[in-house]
Amino acid sequence: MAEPAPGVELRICPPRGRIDLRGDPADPAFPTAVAGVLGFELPSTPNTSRSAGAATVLWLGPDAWLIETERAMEAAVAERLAQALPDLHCSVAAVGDGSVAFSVSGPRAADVLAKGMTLDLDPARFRAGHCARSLLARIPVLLHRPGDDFIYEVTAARSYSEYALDWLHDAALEYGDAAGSS
Amino acid sequence: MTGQPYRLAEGGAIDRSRPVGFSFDGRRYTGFAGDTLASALLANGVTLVGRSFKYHRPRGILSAGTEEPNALVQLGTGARGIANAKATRVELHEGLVASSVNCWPGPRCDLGALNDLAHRLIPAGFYYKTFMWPHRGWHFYERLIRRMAGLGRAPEGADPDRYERMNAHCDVLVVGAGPAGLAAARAAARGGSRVILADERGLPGGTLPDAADTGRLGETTAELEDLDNVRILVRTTVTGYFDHNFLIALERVTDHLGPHAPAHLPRQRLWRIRAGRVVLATGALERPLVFANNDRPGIMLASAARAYVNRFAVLPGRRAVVVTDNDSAYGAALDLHRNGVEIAAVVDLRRNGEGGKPAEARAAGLQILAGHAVVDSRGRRRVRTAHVARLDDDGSLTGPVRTLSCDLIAMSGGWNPAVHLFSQAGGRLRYDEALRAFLPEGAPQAVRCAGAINGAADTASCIAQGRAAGAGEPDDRAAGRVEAASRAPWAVPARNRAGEGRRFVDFQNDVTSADIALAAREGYQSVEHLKRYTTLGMGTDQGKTGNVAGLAILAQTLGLAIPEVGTTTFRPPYDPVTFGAIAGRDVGRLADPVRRTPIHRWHEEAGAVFEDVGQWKRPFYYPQDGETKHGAVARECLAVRNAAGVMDASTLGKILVCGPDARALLNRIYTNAWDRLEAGRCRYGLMLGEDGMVLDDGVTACLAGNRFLTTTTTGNASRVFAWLEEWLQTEWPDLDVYLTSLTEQLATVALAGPNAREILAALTDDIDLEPDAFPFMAWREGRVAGLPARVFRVSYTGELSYEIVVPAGDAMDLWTALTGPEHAVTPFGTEAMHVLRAEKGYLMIGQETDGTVTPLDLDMQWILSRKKDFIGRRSLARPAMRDPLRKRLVGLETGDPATVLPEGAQILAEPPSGVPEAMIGHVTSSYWSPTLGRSIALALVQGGRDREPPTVHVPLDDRTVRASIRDPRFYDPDGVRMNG
Amino acid sequence: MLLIPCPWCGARDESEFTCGGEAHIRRPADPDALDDAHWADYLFMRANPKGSHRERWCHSHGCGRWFNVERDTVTHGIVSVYRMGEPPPGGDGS
Amino acid sequence: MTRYSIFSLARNAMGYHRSWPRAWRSPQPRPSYDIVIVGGGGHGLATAYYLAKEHGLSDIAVIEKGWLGGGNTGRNTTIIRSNYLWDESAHLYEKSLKLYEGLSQELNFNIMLSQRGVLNLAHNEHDLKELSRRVRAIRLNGIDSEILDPQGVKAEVPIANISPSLRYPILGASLQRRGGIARHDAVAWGFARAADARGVDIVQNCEVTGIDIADGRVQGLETTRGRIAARKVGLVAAGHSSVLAAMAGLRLPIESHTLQAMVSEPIKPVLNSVVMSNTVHVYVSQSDKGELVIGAGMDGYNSYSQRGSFQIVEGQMGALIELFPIFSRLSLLRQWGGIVDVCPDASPIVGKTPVDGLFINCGWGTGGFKATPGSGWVFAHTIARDRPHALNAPFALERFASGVLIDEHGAAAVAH
Ligand SMILES: Cc1cc2nc3c(=O)[nH]c(=O)nc-3n(C[C@H](O)[C@H](O)[C@H](O)COP(=O)(O)OP(=O)(O)OC[C@H]3O[C@@H](n4cnc5c(N)ncnc54)[C@H](O)[C@@H]3O)c2cc1C
Ligand SMILES: NC(=O)c1ccc[n+]([C@@H]2O[C@H](COP(=O)([O-])OP(=O)(O)OC[C@H]3O[C@@H](n4cnc5c(N)ncnc54)[C@H](O)[C@@H]3O)[C@@H](O)[C@H]2O)c1
Ligand SMILES: Cc1cc2nc3c(=O)[nH]c(=O)nc-3n(C[C@H](O)[C@H](O)[C@H](O)COP(=O)(O)O)c2cc1C
Ligand SMILES: [Zn+2]
Repeated sequence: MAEPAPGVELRICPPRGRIDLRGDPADPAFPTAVAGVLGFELPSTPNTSRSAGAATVLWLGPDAWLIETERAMEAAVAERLAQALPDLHCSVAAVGDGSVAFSVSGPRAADVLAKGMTLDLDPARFRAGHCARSLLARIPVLLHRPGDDFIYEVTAARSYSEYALDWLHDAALEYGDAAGSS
Repeated sequence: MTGQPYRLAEGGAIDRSRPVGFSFDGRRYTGFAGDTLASALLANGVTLVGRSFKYHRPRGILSAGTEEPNALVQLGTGARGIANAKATRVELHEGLVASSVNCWPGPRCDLGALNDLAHRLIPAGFYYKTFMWPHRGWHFYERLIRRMAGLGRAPEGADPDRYERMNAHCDVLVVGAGPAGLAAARAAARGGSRVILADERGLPGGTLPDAADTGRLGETTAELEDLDNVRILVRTTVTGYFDHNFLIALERVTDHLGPHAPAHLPRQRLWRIRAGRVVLATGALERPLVFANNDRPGIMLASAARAYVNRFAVLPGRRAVVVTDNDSAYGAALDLHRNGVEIAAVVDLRRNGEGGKPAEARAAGLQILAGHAVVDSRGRRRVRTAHVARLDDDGSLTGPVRTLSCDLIAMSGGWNPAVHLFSQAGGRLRYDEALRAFLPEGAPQAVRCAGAINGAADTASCIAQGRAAGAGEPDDRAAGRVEAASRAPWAVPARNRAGEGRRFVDFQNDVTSADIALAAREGYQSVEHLKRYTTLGMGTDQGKTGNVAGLAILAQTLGLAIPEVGTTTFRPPYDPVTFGAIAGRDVGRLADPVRRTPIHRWHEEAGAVFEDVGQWKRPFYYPQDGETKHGAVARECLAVRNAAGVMDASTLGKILVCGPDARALLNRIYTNAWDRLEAGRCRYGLMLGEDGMVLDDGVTACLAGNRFLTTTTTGNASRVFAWLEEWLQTEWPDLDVYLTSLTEQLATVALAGPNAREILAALTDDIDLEPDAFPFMAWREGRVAGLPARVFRVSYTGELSYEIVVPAGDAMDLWTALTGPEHAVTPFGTEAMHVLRAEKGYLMIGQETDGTVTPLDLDMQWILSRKKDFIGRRSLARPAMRDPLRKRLVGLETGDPATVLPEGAQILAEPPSGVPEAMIGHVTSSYWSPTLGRSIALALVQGGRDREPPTVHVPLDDRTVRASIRDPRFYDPDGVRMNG
Repeated sequence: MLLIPCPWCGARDESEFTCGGEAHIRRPADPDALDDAHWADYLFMRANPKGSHRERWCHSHGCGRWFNVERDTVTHGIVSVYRMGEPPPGGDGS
Repeated sequence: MTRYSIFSLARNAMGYHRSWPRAWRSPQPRPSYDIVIVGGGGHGLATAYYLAKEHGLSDIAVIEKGWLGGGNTGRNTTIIRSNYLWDESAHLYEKSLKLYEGLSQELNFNIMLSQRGVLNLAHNEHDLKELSRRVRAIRLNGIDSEILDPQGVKAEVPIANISPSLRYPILGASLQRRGGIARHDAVAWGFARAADARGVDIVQNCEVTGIDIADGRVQGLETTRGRIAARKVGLVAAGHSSVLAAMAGLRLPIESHTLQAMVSEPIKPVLNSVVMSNTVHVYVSQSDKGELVIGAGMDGYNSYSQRGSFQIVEGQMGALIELFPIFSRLSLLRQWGGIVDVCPDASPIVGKTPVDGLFINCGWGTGGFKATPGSGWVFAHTIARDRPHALNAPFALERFASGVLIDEHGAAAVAH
């Protein structure tokens, strides 16, 4: 029997900047100040992301967001946020080193993830701009679908990243796993 | 014919152009693609397939499906062996190797059959009544009995195959792709729902007896296959129905391909399905009749006989007696007849063999013996004769017994709707007198039933019910029901009082109607007692064919109505599930996640031995050139004491605590006070559970006014984070604090030893390391080795020590700089760290503490604030916590300095005098101290350091060691070194 | 396998959650005012009913929020879900 | 009581087993008893038996809401051992094991006690230290226990995978040779038959729905078969203890959780010991019938449903296959759950309650089958004498207020 056509492509995403942002969305000053820095509003719908320019913000919880930026921008954005929010009760922490993102793409991408995730990954439900923290196998991850195409980003804690990649490759075996890590 | 004497020349759904060679019990045979092992064996005239569990009775093939109790085989060999495969479910592939189970030397002649001769001595539950003499005799008997245990054999090696698990979601899950299921799937799909349709067979179409209808179903199947919103899973048994419409299904992906399976595919896949609604269209399973010697090879279910001729073009026999208590077997009789099987008679237990079906049979020239029963059979390896007698209205036998010669008895004792999954879902069953069956009634979950599972017997009503269920339309479950015989006895009476000729109810476990009566007589009258006393329904088939007859016979014996007796509990799985498939890929390399620090590679290359701490891999020690563990640890310790060492402490938990109420939170969580900790300073903290027991410890630094960085132990990192969050969210939502875990973001390297300052000085130019400028328990920000870092002057080793914290991405650079040859720094592992801290008398969470130790027990009153409340404080006020006899932490010094006590050694006040000894404590930590050149130990001992006299005794395997209690600080008790 | 409706994220699989036991047990404001027996009540004694049970769950592998669930301990049916600090829909949260 | 023996079996075989007497009567409940035991599990039946036998009492009823032995007694993995860490537990469980060793003869009912040895595996340094502590304590309590290295494990359990490259390798084990398994149903039936023979009324299908208390003293019970007066009442309802306590206005430090177990298809003998692992959460033995009897962890939420979550089974299977690679191709035949009554310190409560004449025996959680005879023995003593025996005195309800808990979490980290 012929080798199956590559149905999945796995890639390690280049390092990126990440900022863990906490604050009270009910205090109007907070979202306003953040929007002032980012140039757009924080997503308030659970499990969605919003992005513009070089920044993407993912909803993590009712008072928690993850801001993704270019690697080189992390410190600067964190600094600007901290300055924009001086008197507010909030928390800004650079966490870009703490995790590694993988991109899982191709026609069988969702199937590879579904082997380890209980989220409903139906493209009509987990739509572009959706994100969710959940478990992949036994690893806590953040899943994000940035656009309409079948590209998913899986962000795992740094200590789990080798295992996570190993797991993903193994899961992709049956669909043909193009390109190893890059 | 290719040596398949019982194969028809045409018909059936097999592919005669593809002969398939296989072997059974060492002999080679040929079947066709599309055969099951059972159909291929029958085609070759093999009827004796194995032996039963208890009596080792010769057994053949009873059914054509999942319900098979008899035809179990050992499949494959070596590491790929499979025990107890159902021949009726094994799809034939080239090179298949199978053999009988539970017989020696073989199924034709089996020594175990001695049990059959002794059967009178070993009725149900006999083992409870004997083997009790002499007193310990059971040890001996058990060994003999265990030899008889089990059916098939476990494989001989690790499993070479892969298994997958897959999560799936759907709006409608349809179980069963017979007429009802296909109709349900189509209706649901047309309505736009996401549908999964699963069937255990290789093709959709169900058990439809009539080939003509199969074509129409083919159209439905084709339509479904074209739809994007439908996923059809074949060879997929839905086998467990759990809470909140979660179901599991086992897909046999490559089992049917044997050695030709493509390597990239898993052997099996376990589906984990979350369904909005479930439609169960699982059909019905035919029941055997209970008569004497109803278990011989060649006696099979009528529906099975029919399936073998129609589907597989196999004659299950050449001359058949068909015996039934309902109409359905007439179809089988006619199909057998049409295909050339001589029908010796259709024996109908019902008085009047009238109605459409019998008339059709009569018109075809079949002899019908209405009001008769098969009462016995003869034939060893294959049935030879059926014995038929008249059955009276009152259920007794009258008149002469006629002997009909035959090589097949096709029987039907009615139908059991396949309500297993429905019942697993929590659904209630109702006994239907007319149908003599348990039918689905109300269910607490979103589940509907359609087709034969509701008692519908004709295809049209099955389809109608399926359509309605799929579309979510009103339920007409009553449609299409055909009443079975009402008064036929559940067990045909025995011919004589002696009860000769056992009447089997559970074929696999050899449970007879007499066993059921015996259980009832002895008081095992609940159906659950019956099951456990007789093992009825406890075999690999879980009583799919026998259970209802069994409980009916119990009801009859007790004079109760069947619903009063009820069924036993239906449990997952519906059909056995491979362990490997349940584990999926959580085995071997992927068995559990491995967590690695950013410096892991370096440790590996340096030859570190790793220790598992939770999921982390931590360097335990770094042996050099053949060093033993002892040697390496001693070298590492001395290096720290005399020069400098570095340790990867990145696994420690780190939590950013920030907000106006951060101090308030720390005050409530930790036992000590945090009001006055200034930016730039650190403090050690201890936290308790609300029960007063020590939970965790660690250092917290004030980063700025209300920003703190708290560290936790490695093992408790996530637990402590969760603990703080829980209090904040559930009890103290008024506190304005945000927590962020920085465990993964920050890496920590501990640099310890008298040379530490000097080394660090060489690597930083913007941190003033002078003791006055940077005292013990302070922290500074700056660049170390050119990297932005926070340096904490804390010490767990008792030496001058700095913990350098950098973003994880910089950790390798930092480590490389520190371990550069110019610094002569020795990497040390967790074991050296344990020794060094024990020399200082520092506690280690999880070693000195075990969830039963309070700070009072650790003589840590100094850390308990008196000015505030904190979690666990009130519990410490219970009188028992201050009991002077509680075990408290001490140092222990052995009389002989060379003796290292084993950790966990128990401590006695007096030399041992005979068990039971009164133990007064145990050794919590114990090491050879290379620094002191002697052994040291920490222990928890009643009375602690107040104990008089301070001498205790530690019994070891071969001797007892005397030791004396002392201050646990063995080394530098005043902390001169780390403060310096 | 429970399907638990997180008040923020919607229905998610049980594996993402942690159960925190009986809800509405308040930490005594002044622990010293309690005698040992009453303190033990707070620490250890639980209603453990057969039937409707109000309990705390945390969406620990999701949004991280704690919330309350009213669940039947026999059928496992979830009757209601409400956020921390909110009164139980059925009333009487004491 | 007709004595069971090979001779009676042979004699009855000649009569086609038509004249075996009932193992126990099925009496109507009388309006009043001296002592009523609520709960016809092993512990309740043993209590009744020892009340009759050791204390000469006979006006006793056991009230069971379903069929006797149908609670946890009928659904546990049957592991018996006495290798407990703390003295209090060791003494109680050892008493029980000693009673077990003579139980078949005492009850004249073969409970098939199979002392094939129980191994507790260690998978990391911490486990090894715990093991050392435990084994030493146990031995000093006069109970047999030994430590095995990986080769020793292999010698006892040839199919175990002792490869050091396992994710959680087997680094060693403790072994209690006198530990083993017994036929769980037979324990219930044997006690029932022997208690019945001593005049105890065992009333099945009778649910206690209320407890009458007047003047701080128990007066009797409301049941689905009418009111039953009693001078003393012992509650032995395992998973339902809180429900019964609530009828007496008491709250217990107990939560009820589902604990799951399962069996494989029967296979020829491959495993001759009981193997347990706290760290990877699995325990397994092979029954005399050939099925592997496997225990899993406890569900994390309160439940009275006897149904658990499948993820528990999945986790446990991975661990099982790691330890025993040849099990991978075997099949799961049946899985089920029981409702276990878990105490905060993983130790039982056996003693008096604040209500006069009302006694309680519960909290055995995941590990009380091994305690069945011992628990019945001390509880009978407590009820008959109105004060605990020295063996169960430490297990009083009051310990939760005093704080003198007997924390056996180490021993019970894995449910067994
Ligand atoms: C899956 C599983 C595995 C286990 N494995 C082990 C093991 O390997 N080793 C071990 O030692 N222990 C094990 N245990 C624990 C052990 O089974 C129990 O601790 C022990 O059987 C408890 O016995 P019991 O007689 O107290 O309770 P049960 O047998 O549960 O009896 C209590 C009885 O009370 C009845 N009852 C309840 N309410 C009422 C009422 N209102 N009126 C009348 N009757 C009532 C119940 O119907 C029940 O029959 C396991 C438990 C489970 C669930
Ligand atoms: N009394 C009678 O005469 C009688 C009795 C039974 C069936 N029938 C006939 O059989 C047909 C019944 O139609 P139907 O659609 O209700 O049933 P069916 O038997 O045709 O189809 C049920 C299908 O479900 C599959 N199945 C069962 N349990 C399963 C599980 N757990 N997982 C996956 N697949 C599973 C079966 O293998 C089968 O393919 C009708 O044509 C009817 O006439 C007649
Ligand atoms: C030690 C032990 C062995 C068992 N062996 C079998 C078995 O061989 N076959 C079987 O079907 N069930 C077996 N069971 C499970 C019982 O059928 C049943 O599921 C269990 O007692 C729980 O009862 P329930 O399922 O009726 O609720 C066994 C149970 C135990 C406790
Ligand atoms: Zn959530």
